[in-house]
Amino acid sequence: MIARLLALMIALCCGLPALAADPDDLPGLIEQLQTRDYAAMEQTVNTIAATGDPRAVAPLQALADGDLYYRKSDDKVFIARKADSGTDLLDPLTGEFVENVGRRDARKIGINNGMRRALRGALGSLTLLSPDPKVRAAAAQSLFKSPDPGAIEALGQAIAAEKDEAIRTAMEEAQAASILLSDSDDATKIVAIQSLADRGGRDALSLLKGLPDSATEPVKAAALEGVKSIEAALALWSTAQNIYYGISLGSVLLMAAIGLAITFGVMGVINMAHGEMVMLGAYTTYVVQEIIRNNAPGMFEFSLAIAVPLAFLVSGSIGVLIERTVIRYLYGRALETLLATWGVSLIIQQLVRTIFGPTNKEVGNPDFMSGAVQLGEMTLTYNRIWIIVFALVVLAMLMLVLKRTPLGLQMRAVTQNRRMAGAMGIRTDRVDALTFGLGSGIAGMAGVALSQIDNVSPNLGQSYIIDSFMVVVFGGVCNLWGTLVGAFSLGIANKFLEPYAGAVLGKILVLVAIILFIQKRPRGLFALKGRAVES
Amino acid sequence: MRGLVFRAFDRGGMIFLGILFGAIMLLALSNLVLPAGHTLHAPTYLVSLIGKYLTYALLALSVDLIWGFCGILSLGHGAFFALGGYAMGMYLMRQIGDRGVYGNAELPDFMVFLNYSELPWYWHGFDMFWFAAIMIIFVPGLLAFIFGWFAFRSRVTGVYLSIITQAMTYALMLAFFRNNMGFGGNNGLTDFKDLLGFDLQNDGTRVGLLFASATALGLGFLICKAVTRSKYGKVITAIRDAESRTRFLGYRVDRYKLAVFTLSACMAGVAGALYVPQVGIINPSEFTPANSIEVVVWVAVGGRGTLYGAVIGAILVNYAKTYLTGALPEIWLFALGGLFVFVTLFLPRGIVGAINGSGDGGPSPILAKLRSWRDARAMEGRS
Amino acid sequence: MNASLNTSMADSILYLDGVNVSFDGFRALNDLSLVLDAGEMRAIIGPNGAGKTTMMDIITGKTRPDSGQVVFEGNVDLTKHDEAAIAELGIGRKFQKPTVFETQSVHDNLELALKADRSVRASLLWMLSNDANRRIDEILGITRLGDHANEIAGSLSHGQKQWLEIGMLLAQDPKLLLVDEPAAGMTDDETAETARLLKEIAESHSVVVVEHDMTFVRDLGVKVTVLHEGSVLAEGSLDSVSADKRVIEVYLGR
Amino acid sequence: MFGFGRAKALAAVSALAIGLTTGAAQAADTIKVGILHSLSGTMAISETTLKDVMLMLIDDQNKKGGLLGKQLEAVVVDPASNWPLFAEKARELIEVNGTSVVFGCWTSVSRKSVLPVFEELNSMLFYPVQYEGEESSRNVFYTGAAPNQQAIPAVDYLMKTESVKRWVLAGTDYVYPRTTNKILESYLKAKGVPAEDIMINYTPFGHADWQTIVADIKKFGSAGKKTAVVSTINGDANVPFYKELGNQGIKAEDIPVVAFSVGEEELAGIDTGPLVGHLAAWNYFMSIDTPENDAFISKWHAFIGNEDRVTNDPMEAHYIGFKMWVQAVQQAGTTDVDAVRQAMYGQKVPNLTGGVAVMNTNHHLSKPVVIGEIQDDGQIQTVWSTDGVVVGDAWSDFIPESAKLTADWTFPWVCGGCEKPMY
Repeated sequence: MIARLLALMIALCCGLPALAADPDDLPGLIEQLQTRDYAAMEQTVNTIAATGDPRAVAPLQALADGDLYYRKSDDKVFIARKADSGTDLLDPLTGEFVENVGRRDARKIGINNGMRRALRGALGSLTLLSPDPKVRAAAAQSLFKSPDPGAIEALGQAIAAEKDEAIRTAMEEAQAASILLSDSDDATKIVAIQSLADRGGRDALSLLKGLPDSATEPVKAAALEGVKSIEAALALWSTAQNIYYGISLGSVLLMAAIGLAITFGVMGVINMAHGEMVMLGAYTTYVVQEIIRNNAPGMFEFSLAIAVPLAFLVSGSIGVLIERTVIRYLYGRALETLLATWGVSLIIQQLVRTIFGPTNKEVGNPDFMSGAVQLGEMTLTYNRIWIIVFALVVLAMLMLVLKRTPLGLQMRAVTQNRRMAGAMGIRTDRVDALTFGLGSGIAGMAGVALSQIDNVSPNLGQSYIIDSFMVVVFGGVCNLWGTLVGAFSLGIANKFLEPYAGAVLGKILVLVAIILFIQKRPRGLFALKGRAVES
Repeated sequence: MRGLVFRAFDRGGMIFLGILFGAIMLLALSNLVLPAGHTLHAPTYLVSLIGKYLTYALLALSVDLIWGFCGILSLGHGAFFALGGYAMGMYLMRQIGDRGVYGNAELPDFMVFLNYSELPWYWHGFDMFWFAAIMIIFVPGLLAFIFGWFAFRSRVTGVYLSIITQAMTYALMLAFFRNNMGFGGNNGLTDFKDLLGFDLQNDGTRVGLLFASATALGLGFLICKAVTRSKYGKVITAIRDAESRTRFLGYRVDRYKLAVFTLSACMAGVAGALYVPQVGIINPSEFTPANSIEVVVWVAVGGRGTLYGAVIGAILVNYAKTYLTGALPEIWLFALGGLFVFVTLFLPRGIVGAINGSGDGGPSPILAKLRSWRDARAMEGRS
Repeated sequence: MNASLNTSMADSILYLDGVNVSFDGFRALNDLSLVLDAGEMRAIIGPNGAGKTTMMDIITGKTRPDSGQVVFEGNVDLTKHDEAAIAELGIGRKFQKPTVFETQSVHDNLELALKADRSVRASLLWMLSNDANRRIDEILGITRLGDHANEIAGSLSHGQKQWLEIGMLLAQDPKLLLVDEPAAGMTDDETAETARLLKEIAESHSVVVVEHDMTFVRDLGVKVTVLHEGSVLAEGSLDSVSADKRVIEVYLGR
Repeated sequence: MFGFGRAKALAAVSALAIGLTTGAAQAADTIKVGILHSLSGTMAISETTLKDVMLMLIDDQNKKGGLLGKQLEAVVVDPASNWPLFAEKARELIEVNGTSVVFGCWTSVSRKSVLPVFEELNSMLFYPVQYEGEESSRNVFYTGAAPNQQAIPAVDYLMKTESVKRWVLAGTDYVYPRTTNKILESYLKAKGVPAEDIMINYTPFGHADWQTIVADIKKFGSAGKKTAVVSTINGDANVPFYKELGNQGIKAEDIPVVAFSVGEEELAGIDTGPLVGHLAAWNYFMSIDTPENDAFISKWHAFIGNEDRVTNDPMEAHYIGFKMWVQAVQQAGTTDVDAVRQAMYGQKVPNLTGGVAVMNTNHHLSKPVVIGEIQDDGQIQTVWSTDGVVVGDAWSDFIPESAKLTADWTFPWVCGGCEKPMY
């Protein structure tokens, strides 16, 4: 803000041409936005905001979104809209279609972060009285984030007119934030501080801590009190936050490991190609999204819902293929499956690299996977929440399949006593193929989830394979509950160590703990005891 | 004791040593004596390449000793190799002295750079070759001893053991990647100048290192031979085939395993130490689990349970890698991956096993494999 | 504690009292008590799941009891030792499924079993002495494997493997032999021959034989203990236990 | 049946042997250019593109009639992201294939690994990636940015334009971030930033779970002072990092992140919608509007056959390096390394971003520095650039031990790092 005032003063002194404009000439002001000089542009934006003219919202919003263009031929400013060919230019104030030009005939008006802040404030004060409550709420939020003493008055009017309790509170907080930076008297400021302290949260904390040095002692003392109370609240929340992080990391581990719990845990195949199954799932998501982007952009929200079963099928059928061509010759020779699947993993990696290229592929987050929800002082990101839910649902469904379906029954029969199962008429080779396919398919579903938080590249699987093995071994093979508990306890342990030991040492400590734990329980957390396991 | 030594020199062992040293001698002569333009002149490239293969072969031998003979599948043997390499690297770093870029006689460049004021305690002594030489064997040996002592006493076996060896090397990798560990982080140790006063960039030194590697491999081979042909060797083979039976005969399986595991780690350490001056760098990526898995693959390809099989496997796979990364850079992984699958499916006893037939009473090669599988099919179909 | 058991502890070779083991809630042994005198041969019978193999596991240190006493030669508490130590104390065991070292020769199998210093160092320096060779030849003779000495053990027939395993037990020269179903899978001739061999061994050793084959047990002609649900149901001569109502009900009758 | 197995094995062996002999045969009427970039393993993701761009440049030169009347021949090998293999492959390229020059390496460790080979065999390497400096080898030309061409201008920009007072230096734990942060820390302190306003954080390679660290950044940023993050996070770890930033709602307006290893190629894997305004400092952006750049981009799209492929800074570095080498060879009239090296000094090539790059006698380039903000289409748009070019420093002025050193490979210095001239 100081910078802005300073810019204003400099501009006044030097009599920049931008100021020569008539404040009531909105179209003229809009034309002045076409400049590379950000200080001048900011000045223009402030002038536009000061007009309070609601027509200014559209061009300013377009500028903020990067949709404000100028025509190269005459430097005239328009709102641009992507057309099938070239660009549609719309009148910035009325939004009426003017003409369609080639892609290179109009250029975007670039802005920087300073401009974005200025626009946020300007749009905030312009939309405070919008009839749409959502827009008003957003305006209050924007003004809170870009407090501006100039907006105090506008906020006052808006507060007076506001009917919605929650929005009014938000506006009052925004006003309080602005008051802190203004030259109001101490009493007003102390009231503002109290209102901010009641609001709590990191943003309020930041505002209170950032009190200008010019503030008087009583104001500073009040701010200090406020800081203390907010920090105390934050400290309480941080433990909860840590647990959440742990659970979220655990769910990622769980997701990556469930498939392995089948192929390795149940079938005893040391499946080094497991990571590649995950990777194939992620690429399936990419392909689905590409097709949707090109053919039916409106379906984007459903891309993941479409990708999940497809990924299951793709990875699952490749799993069946691998089982039929390689693994079935290797049953009972667990350590040799390691070598063969290692070879398979190299081949799949290179295959994907050859087909899709070695670079990262963009997999977008649909809206329901983007952003975060604020729970008290905890930021819970949607993608993590959904992954936790997804991991648990997949695990539950898998348990149902194993416990309640004929396939599950046959699967358990075959793993417990192959010969007996065969004698009873179960087609063991089919069951083997399906079991491996099931494990691989689940890995593919994990790939869909992981594509939302990680790189989609041919190396995706490699980064999860070791962790997955750790989870399965730690939990105890042959036991899905073990995998669940293993994943979450490793995740939480990791996240609690991280703040003290750092990310690397934390991970090392967890690995060492697993090594030591295996000494105590050589067959994992939930191992079967007794004679059955000896054979 | 005499028996132990004599056992090593059987006919197969002599042939192996003869071929090994004969070939090395020819290579050395052609590199040093023949002029550079001569058709039979071996380029220095080949000398250091073969030298590197020989250290890999020694590493493969050490894995074969525990896996092929004792049934311990270590997926973390690269860790011992790397530790030996680091011990050698530390010596080589200290040898640089004040010839580093910052001209500090005491501290290696990366330490000057990371603001170390003095040498960390564990770097002391590495300016002396004898100390480094002891550490090359001692450090991997000690780690193997401690790790094995815990693991074998608790009877962690099979897949579980494999996975925790993998965890071990993975943890070490993460640790060595940390710059604060004082081992140069990701860049590792590099820019070596000389070894025992010999310039590392000199062809003579390279041939010397080649001979050292061949000697180490030969010695390693003899030690393995002596060990596996002794009663001790029969006991570890017995452990591989029927662990609990061996225990009921009164053998302390954990001690037997611990001894062979430690010996194998020491051999891997020596291999690493010879590897480092020949490739000129040691870096934490040597600890990656993938590297260790690859060693196992060499042994499997060559033929586990036969000592020269491991050597052949290491040289063959690495040669294939050298050749393919140059000749088919875009698709060599298909070839390598395919080779692994092929060998596991059709040559379960490796190349040597396929040539020797079912020497160890193990399963037979391709045709028998297919036939038995077809028979099994037929049986199933009937029932 | 059972008073009669207590008095005989000193001169017993094997003494089990009140032994309990359970796996995941299943009680494999239930207050089992058993005494074997030095030099005695005892046959143990019982239906599947009666706890025969678990009892052997307890004696040889493979499984630790949840409670109870297991004493060897009147003074050695076996629960404090592991398999290798117990083997060195002089208890040899033959498994239900013949377990020999399949990739090694018959001769090597016996060499491995031969009573000697079991330390790592000794095994490294071990040279086959004439005495040892003679003893191996002797055992090869007893077990009728002389012609197969240099064959790979894996190539032997099932019965030959059983015999080789018994031979390995002899080579170990234990004080007490635990023999689990030595006649399983054998022809009648082989079974009779095995019974003869065991009786011969019993002359100089204490032996516990677990067997299902009643003919074989009858051939042995020794005291029989019947196990049921992890505890002793009856004890005595084969005829007397065969007449026992409870035994008939749980085992023979069905 | 054993015979069959044996025959198979022998056939495999002999196939390999034949491979060796045919590989050794080579023609001598071309000039060989080695390309030493990983095509598999973890670094393939970045390096494969550079291999392609080199093939394009060589192809282009051949269409213009080659060099010295000969055709250029690209020799591609795959060092597979394995550092010792880099050294082996470098030696193979020089000794076996007889390459006149090699373009290659991405990571510092791969360069360190091949360095002794190039020095021993007196060959020439062009290294195209921004790096930590602290090196000047007689046999390497560094066409990427040195820290003073990236980090310092970026920090200056943030201080001036965004009035940043508090700094998070977040990096992957290896030598490039360590050096850069060391230089920045000393630079910031010199500018009067107190120690408590600098937070340094290191994470392992491929770090995927950024929740805690992003939360820490938020916490550090709520101290009432404008905070910025200087990111030297490497490679794969960037995607999850930016995804987490976006989802936890760290907006560029509040806490801007400026990155030195994130270019268009890395952003291609992320939905940049939530990241608009975060910054990157390089010598090149694809979005820069110059005729040279337009021509380069169209040529690249035609060569690779995909309109969606992006161009990035290391590609420009190879472009400049290759052009310079061609000019130097033409001037020297030979591919002899010593002659070409002498001809390299002062060599000028127009940048794709405007202006002219010059090769200095310390083997580093003078290039302009541009700072850009990430746009929602994955492009980076320039918000600031230097007026002229910045001379790349081999040795940083902000590290006491290296401030003393000079790199100058011409008389009288003839040295990569000395306190006084050799002659």
